[in-house]
Amino acid sequence: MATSFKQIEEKLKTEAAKLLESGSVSLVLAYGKGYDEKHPMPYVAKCASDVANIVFNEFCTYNMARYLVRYPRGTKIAVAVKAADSRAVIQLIQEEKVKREDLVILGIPVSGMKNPKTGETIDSKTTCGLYNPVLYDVLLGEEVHGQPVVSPYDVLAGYEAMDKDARWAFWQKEFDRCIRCYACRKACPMCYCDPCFIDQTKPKWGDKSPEPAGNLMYHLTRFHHLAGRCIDCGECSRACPVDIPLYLFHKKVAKECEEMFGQAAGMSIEDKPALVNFRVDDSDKILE
Amino acid sequence: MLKKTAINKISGLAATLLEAGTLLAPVKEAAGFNFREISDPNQVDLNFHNTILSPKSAFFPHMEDFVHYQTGKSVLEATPVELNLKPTFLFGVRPCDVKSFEIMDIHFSGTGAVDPYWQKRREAATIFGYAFDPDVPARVEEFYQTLGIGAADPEGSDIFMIKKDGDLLLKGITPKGEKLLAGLNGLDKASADEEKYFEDVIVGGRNVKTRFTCVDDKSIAKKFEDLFHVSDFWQKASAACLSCGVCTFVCPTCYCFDICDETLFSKGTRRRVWDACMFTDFTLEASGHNPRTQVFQRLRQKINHKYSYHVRKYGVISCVGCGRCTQHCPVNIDIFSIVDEAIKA
Amino acid sequence: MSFEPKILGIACNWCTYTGADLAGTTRLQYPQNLRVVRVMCSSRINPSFIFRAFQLGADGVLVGGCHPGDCHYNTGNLYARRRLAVTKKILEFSGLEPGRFRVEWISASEGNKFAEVVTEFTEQIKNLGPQTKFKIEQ
Amino acid sequence: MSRIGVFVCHCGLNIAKTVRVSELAEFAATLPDVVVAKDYKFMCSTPGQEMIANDIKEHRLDRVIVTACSPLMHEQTFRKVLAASGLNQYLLSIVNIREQVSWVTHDIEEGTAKSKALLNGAVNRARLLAPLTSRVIDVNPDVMVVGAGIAGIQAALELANTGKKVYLVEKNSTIGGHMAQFDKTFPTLDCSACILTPKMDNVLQHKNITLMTSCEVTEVKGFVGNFDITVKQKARYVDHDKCNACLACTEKCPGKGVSEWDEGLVKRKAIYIPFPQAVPQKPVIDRDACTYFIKGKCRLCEKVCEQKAIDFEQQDTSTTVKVGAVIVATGYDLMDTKPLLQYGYGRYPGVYNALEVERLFNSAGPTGGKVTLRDGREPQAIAIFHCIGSRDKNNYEHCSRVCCMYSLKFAHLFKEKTSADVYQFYIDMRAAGKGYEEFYNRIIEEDVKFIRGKGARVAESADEPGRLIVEAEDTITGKFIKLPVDMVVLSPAMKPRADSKDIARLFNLSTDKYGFFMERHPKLAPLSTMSEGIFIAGVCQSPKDIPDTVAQAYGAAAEALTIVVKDKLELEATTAMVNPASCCACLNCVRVCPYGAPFFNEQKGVSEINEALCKGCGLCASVCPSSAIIARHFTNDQVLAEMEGLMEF
Repeated sequence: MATSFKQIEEKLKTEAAKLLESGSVSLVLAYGKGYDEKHPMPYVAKCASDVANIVFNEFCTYNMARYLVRYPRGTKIAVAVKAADSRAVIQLIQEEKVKREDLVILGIPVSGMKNPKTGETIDSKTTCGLYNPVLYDVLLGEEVHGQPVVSPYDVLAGYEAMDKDARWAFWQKEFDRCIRCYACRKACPMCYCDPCFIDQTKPKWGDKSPEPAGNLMYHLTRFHHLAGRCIDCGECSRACPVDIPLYLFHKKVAKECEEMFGQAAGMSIEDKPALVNFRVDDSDKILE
Repeated sequence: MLKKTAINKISGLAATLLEAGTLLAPVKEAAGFNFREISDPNQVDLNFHNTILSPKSAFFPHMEDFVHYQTGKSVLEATPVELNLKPTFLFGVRPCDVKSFEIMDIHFSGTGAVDPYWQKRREAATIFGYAFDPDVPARVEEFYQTLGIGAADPEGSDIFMIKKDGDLLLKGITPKGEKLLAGLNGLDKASADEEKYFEDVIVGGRNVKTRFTCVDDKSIAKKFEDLFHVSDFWQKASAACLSCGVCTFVCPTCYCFDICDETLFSKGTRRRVWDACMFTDFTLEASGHNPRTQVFQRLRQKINHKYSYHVRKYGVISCVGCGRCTQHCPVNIDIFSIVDEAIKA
Repeated sequence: MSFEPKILGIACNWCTYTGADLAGTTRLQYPQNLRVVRVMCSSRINPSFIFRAFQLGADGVLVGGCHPGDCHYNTGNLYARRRLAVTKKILEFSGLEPGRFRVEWISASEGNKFAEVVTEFTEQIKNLGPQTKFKIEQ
Repeated sequence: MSRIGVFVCHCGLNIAKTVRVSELAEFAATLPDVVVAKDYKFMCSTPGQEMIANDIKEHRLDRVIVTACSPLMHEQTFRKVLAASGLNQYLLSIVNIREQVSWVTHDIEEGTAKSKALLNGAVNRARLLAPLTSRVIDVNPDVMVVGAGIAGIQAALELANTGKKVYLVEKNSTIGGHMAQFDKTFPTLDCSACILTPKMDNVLQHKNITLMTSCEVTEVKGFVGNFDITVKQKARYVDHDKCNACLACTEKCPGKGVSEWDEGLVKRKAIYIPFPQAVPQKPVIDRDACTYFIKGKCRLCEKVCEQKAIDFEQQDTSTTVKVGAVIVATGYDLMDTKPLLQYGYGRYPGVYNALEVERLFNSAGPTGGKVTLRDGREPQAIAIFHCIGSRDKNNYEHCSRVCCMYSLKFAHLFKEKTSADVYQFYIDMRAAGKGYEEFYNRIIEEDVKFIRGKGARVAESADEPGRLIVEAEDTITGKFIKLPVDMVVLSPAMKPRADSKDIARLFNLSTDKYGFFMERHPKLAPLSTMSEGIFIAGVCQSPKDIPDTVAQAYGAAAEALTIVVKDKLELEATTAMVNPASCCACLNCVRVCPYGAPFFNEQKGVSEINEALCKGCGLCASVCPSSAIIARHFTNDQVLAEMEGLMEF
């Protein structure tokens, strides 16, 4: 029997209070009240009295790992993570953006989260689909038994089967809508570059204006920068105000990387990010 | 004179307008509704609450080309872009958005420095305002009423439209609107009952409830002035902020832009593109110095600009309560909740 | 007039560029559609170079590096292999014709291989026709 | 705005035959920023060079493009022209229209069109070229040699003989390495000690060699020409400055340790010298075997030492040595054959490994040079197994190269010293070396039995206790063989030292999958490594015999000399640098660099690049997601601009 949202919220509050009172962390990254029930917000609790504001419900989709890099190196942080979020934490540890010993990972085993914008249930179609955190110090509930039967890559089948011209037309239509608000990269826990390559003027990689060419350059390069690093939390797509299904492309790249390099992003802190690594016996077939 | 047409025959009206010029109207897209230039009258769809992007792009497009040039050639050989506009009909604009044009006018033409692109587009346009559906309550994100804007205020529109069951009632508000309306074929004359309904909706629109109670502009401005250095307040308010540009780009009153040169194969275009004060590089100076490196500084700037500086400088809040920023914020930051906090602080 | 594609080559200084020189020194003939950018190592190739090349109107892009294990910089091409493989997958999923991007390991002694690859690749691009998807129309 | 000069070379008819050179020059003149464009018969000739030099002055050129042959031919020539004209040499761009245009087409239309595109790309790139300066650094003239086996000894002696100061670091208490353990050397069968010990003595006596035994390198800082290397001197508990090598202590010592030199076949004292000819010939105390260290009392050695050289309080100490170059010659270990259960090594007393057998033959060895089994019997039948763990995909894929020959040597010595039947079980007989085939033929004639088949199994004989049964397939007859013997000799794979990965990390060397150090180029730079100023010699690079090892030692010494013979060293100018304003501290550069040039500056929170280590490959620039790394001379801007130029026409 899965732990209820309310129970998780209570446990989250208890743990947060304990950690903040003991001084073992200086902040807890969790969820707080928004302007209504259906719209909770990322929340940073900094003292025991903040804990009362913590909430957890099915709309708490945000990947709190996104906020880890905002604080100076060495800050002791407790972070509430769901399955994919924990993978982001692992990936950030791999990339040495945060240190394992500076973190208290509060794992949330959960299924049936809902997109606050659309109310749709979030599953392996738009995320990695895991229920239980991969890495945690405290698990705020019982593990959800039975992983999803559907692979997170099943959703790709239709797009992979498309004729290349149809696929091009599909993506053109999607990217054309892009307004370059950069919510995707800003919501992404792995996009911590400042400045982003696309903001550079020297070199100027692509046009700043929201035109097909610049949009294509921005998105394709971003997919490459996230190759082997994207942990498939789906935040980019949920953040997008014009509903570009970025998760599809990220999933495709993640799938290819997994097949080529035998390693999924954010599954083990021992791994090295796949694209800054190699094996002497990597096959040339991957280039075909 | 009040006229009417059946909403399911709206494509007829659209076709008429399309013949007379350029028509910009709500169109249903993957993510929701947006104002787009209409090529097929059937695209027009009034079955919307409000659009994702505000209609500001009708006058202040996301990209505006200024000059075409060739690299390596003299400046004198560059060709400025001239706007040759047909009459433009901006169709189905909600009252709060109509109000935004008035605020934007301050910046693009009201302070003496006239932006010719804005001006020309504005002059070419006839605005068809469209009351929020009186049968549908305001969305939780909306707070136009808080700022003194009614759900059916016709001011600022050339022609104002109200939905009544299956019909659309249209009334000329300005002489320009009246003249256009009189010349439009295919519209029926409305009944006296409908005339009364029209007026009732306008009055009723002023009583629509939104989340917050109305507060005086000046005292909000003062409050923010006092809060400027209370960084705790801003740190808290911005703790969740991702610093993306969604709120800015959907906002009807954000007018910041960047001017960039896009060149390829020695052909170049100097172009105006929307910018957002929430972007890290918005204030990046050529020296490399950036006065606003922190998220809280940027959010503080945004809110102060709208609710404090703007009031002090131009006497009006630069916000119309359309609620788009709240609705589309990836992390549900609610701008007026922050204002509310400030008032209580 | 028949279609004469524009092909961008990016070659590492130590192997493929030198191999291309050898093809010249031995007077091997191959089509003139390829224009080569010299970089020091195939690992220098930023994936965005490839995207940009197609946007600039390249009908095909050919990357040449040392054979794995023979990199002048020891391991550069081993990184390049992974990075370019991902680049290729991205191009393909975006809808670009798979045959337009190729990576070949050509050593400094393989002038004939260079000429063969260029000949064959040019032929392949001719068959694919002009690349219109990425190309920015002016 | 740049002022670009374009110089188009005809190269006689080499270019002019298939490229319309004057048309190319005219085309160049139409391109933005090109202020002068000329064509000339031979641009590399003296008049050609003078023309460029004059135009640089006359037209105040700040960029020069030479449209001619491959940059690999004449880039240096034209760089010198620029430098002599007061222009930074990196403001030159070469367009290769000979090797890559005129020589590969017969069609003048095609040739001219392609040349225009290439030239346009070069003009685009030239505008963005930046002047670069090489950094010049002082060079420390001293050299460190790590490992004092035959390779290290030879390299140290060579360098010392040229007058260079050498620090020879050895982790054991004596130098000599494996060669000191051998009895005879193949194929000449001369006595190993006879040829090695004079060299060991030379090392000790040489005024230019600082011998550092019982020492280990713990930290390497700096870069070519200027290494700061920290060396840990392990406590010996004997003050070697006071000790006069009377060795009275070793006689009295009651402690018992395992003799490494005798491969553990016998015991030695706790205070000991490894073998009689050890260098330095001064004892050390084995802490793990010393009665005092174990039980807290004894100190007999201290009592007998007239020099008062025993010092139980001695601690490990560290010193830092500054050198300009390093030779790593750390040698090898034999594979541990215990895990290969089928051969019974460690279980059956009759199974020996090759080094143990070397000691059995040696007159200074545990048996005084007599071949007897552990139970004192003389073996009647001996099987020698080749390729144990070598040429074996489950263990080490490589051939260990020396086993065939030393196995033949063993056979000869067995024949000489016993009346046993000797069987060789081999996969292939590899005798590639001067005199090796002849040696093989000689052994064949000595009534040694050769069975072409890998030794598969060793088992105890059920019938005759103490005897062993060896099993193999004779691949010539296809028969399965079972043979009773008394002794089995395993020739195990040579593998890198157990700590080779640590050494690699210290000196930033790369290793192959087993841990052998990687040379910079397998053919053309076999002794250099990817770390400038660090060289390798001997088996630490790959298995090899003594002649090859010694040859490498000479070579490595010469390589090291090429660095330390100079006072100053010019570093690459086309290095990478980090723009700290754009660095997002992802550390990708730190992770990928084969040379360890980028490092993370914790204080500033950004990566930085040690330009002395950078080779300019540009890998870091391409893995830098925020384009913070500038690969000088191949910057993102420059490459993008060139590409745009190439695709324009």
